[in-house]
Amino acid sequence: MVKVLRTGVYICEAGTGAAGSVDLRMLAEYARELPSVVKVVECECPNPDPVSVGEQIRKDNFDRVVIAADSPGYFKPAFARAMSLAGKSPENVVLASFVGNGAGASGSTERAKAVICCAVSGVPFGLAASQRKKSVHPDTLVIGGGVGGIQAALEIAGAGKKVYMVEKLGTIGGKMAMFDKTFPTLDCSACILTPKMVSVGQNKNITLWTYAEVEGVSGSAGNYTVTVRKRARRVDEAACVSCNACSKTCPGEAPSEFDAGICMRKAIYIPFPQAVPNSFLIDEKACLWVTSGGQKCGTCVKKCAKEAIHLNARDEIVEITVGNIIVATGFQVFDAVKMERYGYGRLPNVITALEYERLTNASGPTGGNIVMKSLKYNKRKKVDEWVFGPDNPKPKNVAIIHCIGSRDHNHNRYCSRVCCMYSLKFAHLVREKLPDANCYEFYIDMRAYGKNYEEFLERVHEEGVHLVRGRTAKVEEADGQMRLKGEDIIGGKVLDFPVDLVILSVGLEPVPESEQLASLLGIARDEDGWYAEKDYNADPTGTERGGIYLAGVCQGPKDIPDTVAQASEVAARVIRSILSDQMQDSRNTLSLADIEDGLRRQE
Amino acid sequence: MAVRANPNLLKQLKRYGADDVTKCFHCGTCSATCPLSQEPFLFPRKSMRYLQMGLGDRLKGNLEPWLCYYCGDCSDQCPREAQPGETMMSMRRWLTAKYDFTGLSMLFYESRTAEVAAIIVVGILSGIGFYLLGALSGGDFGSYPGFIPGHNAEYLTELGWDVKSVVLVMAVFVLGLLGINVLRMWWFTTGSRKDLNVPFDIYMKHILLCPWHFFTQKRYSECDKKKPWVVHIILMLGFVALFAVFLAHMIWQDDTHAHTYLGPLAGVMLVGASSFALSGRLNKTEAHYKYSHHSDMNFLYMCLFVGLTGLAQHIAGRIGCGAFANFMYILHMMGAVPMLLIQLPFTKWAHLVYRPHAMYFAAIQADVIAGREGAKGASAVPHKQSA
Amino acid sequence: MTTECKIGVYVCSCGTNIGKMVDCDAVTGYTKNLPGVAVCKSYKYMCSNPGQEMIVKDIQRYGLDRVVVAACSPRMHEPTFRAAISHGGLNPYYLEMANIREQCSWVHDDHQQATDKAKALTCAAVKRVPFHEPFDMQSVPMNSASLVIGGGVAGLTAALELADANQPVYLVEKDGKLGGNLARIDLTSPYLDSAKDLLAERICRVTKNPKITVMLNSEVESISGYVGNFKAQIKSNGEAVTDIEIGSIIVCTGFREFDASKVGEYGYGRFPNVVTSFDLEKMLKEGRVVMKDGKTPKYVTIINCVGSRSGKYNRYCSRVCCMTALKYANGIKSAAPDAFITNLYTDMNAFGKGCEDFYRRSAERDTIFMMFDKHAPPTVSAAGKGEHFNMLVKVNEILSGEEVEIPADMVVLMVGMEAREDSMNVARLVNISRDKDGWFIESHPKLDPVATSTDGVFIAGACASPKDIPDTVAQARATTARILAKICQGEIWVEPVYAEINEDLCSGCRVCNELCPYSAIDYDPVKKRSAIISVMCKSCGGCVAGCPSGAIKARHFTDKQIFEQIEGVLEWASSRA
Amino acid sequence: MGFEPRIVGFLCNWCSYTGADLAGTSRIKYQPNVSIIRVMCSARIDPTFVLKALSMGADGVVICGCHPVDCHYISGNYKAMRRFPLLKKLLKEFGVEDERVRLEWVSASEGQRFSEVINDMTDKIRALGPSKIRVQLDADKVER
Amino acid sequence: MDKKKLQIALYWGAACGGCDVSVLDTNEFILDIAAACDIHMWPIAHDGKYKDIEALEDGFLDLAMYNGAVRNSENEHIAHLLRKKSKVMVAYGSCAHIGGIPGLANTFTREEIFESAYLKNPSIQEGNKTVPQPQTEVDGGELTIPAFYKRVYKLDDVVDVDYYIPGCPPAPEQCKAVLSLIVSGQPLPPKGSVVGASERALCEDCQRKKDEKMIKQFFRPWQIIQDPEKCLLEQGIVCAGSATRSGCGVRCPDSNMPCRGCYGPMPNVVDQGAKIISSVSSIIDSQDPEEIDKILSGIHDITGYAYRFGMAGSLLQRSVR
Repeated sequence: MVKVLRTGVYICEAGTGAAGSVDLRMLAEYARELPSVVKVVECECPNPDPVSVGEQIRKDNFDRVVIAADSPGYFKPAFARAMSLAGKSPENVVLASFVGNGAGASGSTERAKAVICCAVSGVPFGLAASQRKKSVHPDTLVIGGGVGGIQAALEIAGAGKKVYMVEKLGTIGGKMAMFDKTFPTLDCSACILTPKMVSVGQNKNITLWTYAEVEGVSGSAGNYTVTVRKRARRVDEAACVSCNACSKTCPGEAPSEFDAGICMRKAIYIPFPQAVPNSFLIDEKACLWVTSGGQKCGTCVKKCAKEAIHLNARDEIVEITVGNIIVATGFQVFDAVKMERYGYGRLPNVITALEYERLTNASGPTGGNIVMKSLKYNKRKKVDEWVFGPDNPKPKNVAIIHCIGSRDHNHNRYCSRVCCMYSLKFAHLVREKLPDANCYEFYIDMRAYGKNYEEFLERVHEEGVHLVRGRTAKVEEADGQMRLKGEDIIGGKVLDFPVDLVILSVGLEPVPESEQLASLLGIARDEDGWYAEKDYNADPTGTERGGIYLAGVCQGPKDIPDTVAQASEVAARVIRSILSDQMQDSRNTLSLADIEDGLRRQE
Repeated sequence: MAVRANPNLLKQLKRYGADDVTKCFHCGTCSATCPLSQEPFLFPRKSMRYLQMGLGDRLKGNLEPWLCYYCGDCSDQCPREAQPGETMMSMRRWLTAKYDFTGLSMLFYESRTAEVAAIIVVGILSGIGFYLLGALSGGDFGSYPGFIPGHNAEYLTELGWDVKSVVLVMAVFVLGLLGINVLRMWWFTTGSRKDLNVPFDIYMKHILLCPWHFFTQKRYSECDKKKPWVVHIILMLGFVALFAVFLAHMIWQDDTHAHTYLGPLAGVMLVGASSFALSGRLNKTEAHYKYSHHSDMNFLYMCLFVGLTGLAQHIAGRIGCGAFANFMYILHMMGAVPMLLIQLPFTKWAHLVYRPHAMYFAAIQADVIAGREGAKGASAVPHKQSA
Repeated sequence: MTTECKIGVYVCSCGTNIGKMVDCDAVTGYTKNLPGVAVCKSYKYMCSNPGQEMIVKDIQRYGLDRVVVAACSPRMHEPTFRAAISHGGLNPYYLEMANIREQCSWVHDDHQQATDKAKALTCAAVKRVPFHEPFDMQSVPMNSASLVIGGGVAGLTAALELADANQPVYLVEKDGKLGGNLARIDLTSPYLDSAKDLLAERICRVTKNPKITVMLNSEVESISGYVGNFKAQIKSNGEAVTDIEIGSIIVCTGFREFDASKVGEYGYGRFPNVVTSFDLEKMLKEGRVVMKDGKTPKYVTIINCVGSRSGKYNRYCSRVCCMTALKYANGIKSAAPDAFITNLYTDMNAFGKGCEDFYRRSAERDTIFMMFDKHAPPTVSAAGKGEHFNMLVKVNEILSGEEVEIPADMVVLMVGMEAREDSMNVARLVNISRDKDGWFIESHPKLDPVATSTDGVFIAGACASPKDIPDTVAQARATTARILAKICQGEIWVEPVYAEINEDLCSGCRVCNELCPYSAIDYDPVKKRSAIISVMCKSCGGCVAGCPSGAIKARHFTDKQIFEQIEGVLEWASSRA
Repeated sequence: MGFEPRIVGFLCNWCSYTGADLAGTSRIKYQPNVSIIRVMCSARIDPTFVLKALSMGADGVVICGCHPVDCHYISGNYKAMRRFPLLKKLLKEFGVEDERVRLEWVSASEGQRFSEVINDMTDKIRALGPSKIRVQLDADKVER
Repeated sequence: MDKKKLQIALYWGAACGGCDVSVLDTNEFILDIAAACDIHMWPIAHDGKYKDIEALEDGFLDLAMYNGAVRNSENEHIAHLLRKKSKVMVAYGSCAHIGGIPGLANTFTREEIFESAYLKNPSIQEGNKTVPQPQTEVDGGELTIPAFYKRVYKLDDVVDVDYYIPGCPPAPEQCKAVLSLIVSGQPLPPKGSVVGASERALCEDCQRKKDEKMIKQFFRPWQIIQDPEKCLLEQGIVCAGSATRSGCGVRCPDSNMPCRGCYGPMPNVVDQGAKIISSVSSIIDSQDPEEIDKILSGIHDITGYAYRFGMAGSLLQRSVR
């Protein structure tokens, strides 16, 4: 016969930030009724003293202690010490973590009760909180056509299963397609990505809808009905041969999204030459025909020998049924205008990381020459504009400033994880392409944590890049010369020196649509706006909702290998569910009674 | 020379208001943002570093906290909400306590009760004193300004008391205290530093900086934000004006001009500036008003109190409410004396002495260092780390 | 051979894309007379339906057995035309494309020269195509069982993932219990969740799952075969040998910790109260954060990057230590609330979700962080007599520029991760490579981080490079994606374009063996011949060019085909000369 | 018309051929003297191909592969990198001018670079004049 | 003459004579040949005159074995003559097969060779500028010597060849085997075949142990003490064995010398030298261009390694300088 362990439950109020919605009083009442619980202690101290807690344990003769809190791990060592001081086994300190087990959101008191219940029974929450199995529709929807989405779609299609891929823009490829080189190997982004893009386009198991958006989701795990709006490209994808005849005469212009806005594209355009689908589309905001209500222009139609252009095409709404949904919506970069002191948007030669990627990319508007902007007369608008040109003067001093919008409580608190390394890559490219230029990196912590990253850091350092610890404070212009002010912490100086080109290593942010999509899908977002995973350690790509998974940066900043690994992971889970034709239902539908049931089954 | 890290300094400084300093992760934004932070005095980051690590000696010999006027830009821009501006403020409080050899300053700063109690005790004592002074000199509590000592000086002289000598005793006491503390400050920051070895002529060269900074607060005006400077200078000029009124009253016995015009003006300045600052602090309107130590609040309350009672005394006197004017006068003195005896030498107000001296010493140090290092380029380029 | 072929040549003018610069009629006129050409036509859009139908009809009408399409890049439309001729009844590999758009009409501006070049390219295709051979997609069976080497969190996760998909798994663990390095850990960073719960759940599910055969105290003795068809011998408890057949192998052998006693300056082993992170983990778990004399430490210094980011030891960053150090700072704060905790770091790697917050929270709890240059690490020495603490840590603190002495009762060394001492054996066993630090090398560091150059062998977790738990779990599951995909297909399909060794010509010199990055070349020591495992070949052709005996053939890129192409592009030119 | 060199290009499928295609899609002009033969990887390029092209009358041969570390096949380009210097040594013995045979790294995004390589090579060979190999081999048959 | 006997002729072109000796080296088998054949010409053993051959009917000879390369007009003349008079023409030995050692002269022009042999040679008396001329006027008459060609040809460059027997010289056993076959009257292999050699490379017969190959440094044979059990290439010695037909009996590697490639390229190989450089450089163990260059600097005289025997038979055949 197993000895009943006298259990003391400590409900700690301190640090109950996110779970402020948990009713601690009700929780205490509930806990008191649980078997083997001899006492519930409500503990307010943020730093309980092990000695006094130990005395209490000895007094009450607890054999086991359950710490229930938002993040009870903060108190665990104190309790372990208290147990050992009281002569009890420190092994018997059990954590009941609200946040770790999904009791951070609303309706959390019930969940918190379940968490305590599991902890008191000594059963991991994940085991008890298992859901009913449901059968699975074999098709899958992938939202987002960046490298994460591509990887996931190809893996699933490789298993012979049908995949729908919905991409917001006119081409798949995402941000990675814009990059020049990838760190730390410096291999060319296009070389490794475009073959995958082409495979997506050619795979018969993948239905690719670009320029499309998810408009509605209904149903439940294993069987979701999704409404997709296929926005009118106005150019027939199948017929277009990307001959470029149409865009030559097109009068409409807009900043090129693919070139991060550093040059213009036409209203009828192909995002980039290797776009998949390799077809033009019309930007209705810039198209004269559309904006004039069909009154003006329309020259492109005449130019198209394949008669592929249908200016009056309409959006199409399609409805599909899928068993699994993979969210791989990626990120947008921080809007550097918000940090006024760096002068982005005001000073022409302060540019963001993505702009630099295009600037240094051989297929970018300057053919890969790193140059400064110069004033050029725009005939159409009849104004002087600051633009990049392949033959513009080259900068002599280039400053790269890390952590723009990241690690900053005024903006995004989190670290964007990739900026240090991409900044080092930028510096390397500066040194490589402009051997005479000085290149400065201003950083706070150099986060070179991945495989071969540290080696890359040292290589860049050896190449003569000045690594300056200290994020700079401001960029100012006087007499046509930009000056940068910052502290060189290790050198013990305040710097004030001339720079010609400033690259802001902007952080990663959730895409603006993420809020809407989260509510469509019924999944949670964390306080920074990233989609919330089900369990940080155990289930970094799952959501509380069954059959909906996260891949890549939409769950939190990530570099390419980590994104790809996650994408393969979710693909694995999708294939698994289809193969076994069963999947767990959404966890957020579990009631306390369900979990108590589950506990009984475990025992 | 190696220095020893000390965990207690941080604990101590927390009592002076440095609550957030551990949040700082040293990105350098603050030092570079600050227009006042120039070589060889780079702050606030480095001072914060000393504080985090508990390098008390480094901090004690540090002039940098005084070079900061707390415009709050650094706190606004700090990515970690480590409140560098407030930390500098705390360090000024701590330094004031350190300079004070009596230990009273430390007591007042570390204990709100102690400061309040001291103010109340001195206030009550001085209230009783001034009442007695007025009453004993035969002043009629209903007549104004007749009740006020000095308006019937003859009687006092007969008593063997001279108001001037009372004032003189007080002044010697306060100035003596401050003088000793300034000397201590000099010793901590400049005198004891063997590496400096300042020649006498450099001391003379910059001596005028002290009054210059005292009166103009020129340096405050160099902050990017100008409003705090304006508020501060109004407050400061209010005190100067009051002091002028006082001097005029005491030395030249000229009551009419000073009292009629300058007094009310000073009162209005004082009341205006201090109530602006107080409301700012209560509503936490600006970065430098977000965090208030009890010494800040006490000082502002006292300023407001002294200003308001002074004004009330004046107006009441004008409209002929003599008793009320005299009552206000007593209250006024109950505020003014503790300010002079407690806050001026020991707490918040002491900065009026330390800050100009800090500018002075800083100029001396900068001069010495610049002279030693020769013509070092002004616009520094980042140094290169060892690979 | 040439004369036997009936070649159909189709020149696309791609609207005006080609036609504007290249005189397509001149190209057809020239091509028509080349030997073997049965029909030659020009059309506006070959890729359009009518264009494709034209080819299909011609195949039947003229009895064509080879087709050349001179149009855009084969990267664009080769699949299209392959499908078309296959529809017409020809083997899809009987097609050859001449790229006269991207590499001709679009890049030149002289009509005559562009037309000449188009002729040359078409001629090359016409000369090459008779030597094309027919191929069919090939397949080998896929054994649905998998072998997971290593029973840590990665191994458990991977095994569960496969078993939940109803596939048999053999989980081989060297130790007597499951859990690996994670079993030594109490709390996880940055949310301080219980590692025990995480592991207990997994171990429980693994042991209960009938699809998983757990083999404790076991090691893989030998492995042979190739993707989908491996055979392995498992030795359990030092003797019993089990033979298993599996289709895939997942290697998750994890890491070992750096040996802190290598770093003399830190006095590990010399001072009793210098402990490693793993020692402290145990102390925290057992609730005895005390010094050797039983007293509670008043000063604790945590030193990061022990053995990592170092010129002397390991160059790389171990990725998890910073957050683990913060975990310890919080743990010590909790267990010994009065302790003064300093953390000496080089760069604070708080890059993961929630990590930056954790860093700040730790700072708010009065952990004092001091930064040192990674090339000038701190030193630990005994405290002087009469001091109230027992050690002094000296560090050149670079944020203040001061030499700082830190009193310490306990020093915690955050030891980095290293490749396991047996990683070389494992690498040999499963035929994968290791980098200079001993970590297993992935197939592609960016786009294929869990596959290896050997098909069917996957790596997950910290055996490939230091990794935290979420990344390990993600990788572990990721490995199963391709395994499950192949199981779904039931067999492994191989592109027929691969290299093959002509056994009659191979003399077993073994020059090619090292040339294959995918270990697809297998040497048979008995027959003294090398052979290519076609399923593993990725058709780069490196071995073909390297084979001194000319015994290796690159299917669809044979020497002969390329010689013909060379002659083709030059023939037209030389006839002009 | 003056001398127009005939250049044979061997391009790897994943980087350089794609890069050459990109030059096309980007309409970057270059001289029409190069004819491209696609191979899967620069490792496939047997020195025999180069000799064959020269003996068939090519005035120049250019081999293009992925930049080091970029190889689609992990290390194929290193094989080309190793073979090339030995081939060049051999060609020197045969009296083939240095400019006639080149190894260049061209990535999939370097359409511009590809065109520059071709233009540069064409210009240099044009200045050098026609290759004598084919002419002499033909002449050798007639005149001993 | 017994018509039943095979009518054969052997000729020695631009060669060292080793090939002729190799036929002698079949020892007592030579008696069987003599019994089975009528030998019309065999410079080392039988005194046949050109005019005797010229006198034969076309196609009279059953077999002509030509050894040596074609260096001068006399070589070519006899090659044509023998071709005309014989049913089967065999290129015997490396020189006839692929140019052989004489072929290496194709690295130089005729003028360079003359200069070196007749003008700059230390044995030439100072001032002597005598250079051989095809025609020389002597006492009103004209003397001719065979014209020295501007390059060396292999035999099939000038005449149609039916079979090739490679080797420098061909191994006597191989010679014996081929001759036995012909004498036996069994059906002959298809025209153009290489006979008397294996279809596989020398490594097939080489008994040294072979492993995976990665080379960090190249050596010449005398620079290291060899491991007699281990593949020479693995030891850094450039051995052409893997690119060369076997059939020689592994004479060189068995004597601790690397194979030089005299048996010529493998059946599928167009250019033996290209294959040698391709394979040898493929297995260099480095990814760093500078290190690769350093390693390659250990290979001296690349032409000598790649084309010791095969230059005239290679794709480029000759230097174009």
